[in-house]
Amino acid sequence: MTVSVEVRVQEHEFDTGAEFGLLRADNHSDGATTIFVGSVRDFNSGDPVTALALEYYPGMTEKVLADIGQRALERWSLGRVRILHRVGQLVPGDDIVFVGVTAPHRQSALDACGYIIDLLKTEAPFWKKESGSGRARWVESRASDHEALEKWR
Amino acid sequence: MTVSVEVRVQEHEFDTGAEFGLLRADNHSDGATTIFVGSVRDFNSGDPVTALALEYYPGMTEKVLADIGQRALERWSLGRVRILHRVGQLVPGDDIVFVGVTAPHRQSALDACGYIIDLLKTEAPFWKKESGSGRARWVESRASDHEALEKWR
Amino acid sequence: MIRILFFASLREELGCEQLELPVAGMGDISQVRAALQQRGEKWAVALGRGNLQVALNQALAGDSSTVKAGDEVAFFPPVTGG
Amino acid sequence: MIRILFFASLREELGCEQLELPVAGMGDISQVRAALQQRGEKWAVALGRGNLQVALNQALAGDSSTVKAGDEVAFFPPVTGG
Repeated sequence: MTVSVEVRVQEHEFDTGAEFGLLRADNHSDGATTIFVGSVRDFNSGDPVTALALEYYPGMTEKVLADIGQRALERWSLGRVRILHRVGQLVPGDDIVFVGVTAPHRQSALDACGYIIDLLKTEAPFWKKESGSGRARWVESRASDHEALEKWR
Repeated sequence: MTVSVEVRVQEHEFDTGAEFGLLRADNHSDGATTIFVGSVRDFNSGDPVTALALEYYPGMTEKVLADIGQRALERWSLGRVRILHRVGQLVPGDDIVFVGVTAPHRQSALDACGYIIDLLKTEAPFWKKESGSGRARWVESRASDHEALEKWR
Repeated sequence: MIRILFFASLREELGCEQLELPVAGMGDISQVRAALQQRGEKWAVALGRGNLQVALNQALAGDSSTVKAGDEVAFFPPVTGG
Repeated sequence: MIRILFFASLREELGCEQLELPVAGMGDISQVRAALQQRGEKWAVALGRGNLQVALNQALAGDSSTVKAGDEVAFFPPVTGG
């Protein structure tokens, strides 16, 4: 099996079960699969959220995601990496991001999954605008997301 | 949403997409879902594997899994924890174990998922017998699985 | 009586899945183990292994755990699930 | 010409999604930024923010990155995906 990185940015929903199937199909050498899915919460920093608009930078966003996946492949012994991200109009409960990693061993799959989502949070050009309580506001970047990178230095 | 731990030991296959759906259903407070799936590899320690038989201790195994899930709930702020494990006859490519965790924040979900699978590997009474190259052998426990526990002390 | 269970490679090695022992003279797990080891060379060797684990009433236990009538004691090799 | 893009809150603040600037006098990103800031008070403030990020041809860049005709330069606030 050849190692691979697949990335996709899309408006429509993704199907986590189907994506899991693609990570596993004809893959008998990787004993470990790790998936992270991020979803829209109904509260953020104490404020109710009723809708979320996601903007991105077509072209650059896909390149950054592919680059993050590639850096994970160089750092751990992995099989397949899949990174999906939704853009456009979302509501609470909707899934925003999918990170899936397969590896021969579990620690690599777990670490690489955490690494990819940490890098995506700080490097990939996506911006969220939340609506709730009758007003819309751009989400501020979090210091904690930058601090999370410390463990990968 | 109330926190919960669900565990299941079963002979039949599980459906990762459906299990993901159960973790997410009516769960708008948890922004993060992490899944780990362990699968039967076609090689182990350099030897080909054509089949795997999984034995367990009915009663105790379920208690240990529930206890591991409960300890994860006490250690991190989590929503739902699901731990499934197959027993009986498996072949390469089959999924053996599913660990799913939801949490308000991603690091808790990722850490708890790794914690649960590390504890399951060393504490839950399951035993594997591999077949391949015309002979069957009980799988030996790995020192690396015990070393992996160090990070949770 | 105390109910004794054996799992995996230990079960195969002993050719025994479960048995019952009278509780008389059994104060703790170490005495249960010693009684089992009396059953012959095969039992003495298999139950003497240092890496063997013991559960009392479906919870991990040690040699000094106290046993009483109706208890379930299980011996098994290191676990290999996941 | 150099093509300039603005995203998210910066795009809204400027009321501008993209524009083109003649390359004359533009050696690096800092000069592109300075030229944009000349467009008025709103532009001076918005493009003067310390946390603004810049990409040159769809890769993160710094103030000293060299620009040339046909390049795409993007300014945007800190990212908040995932």
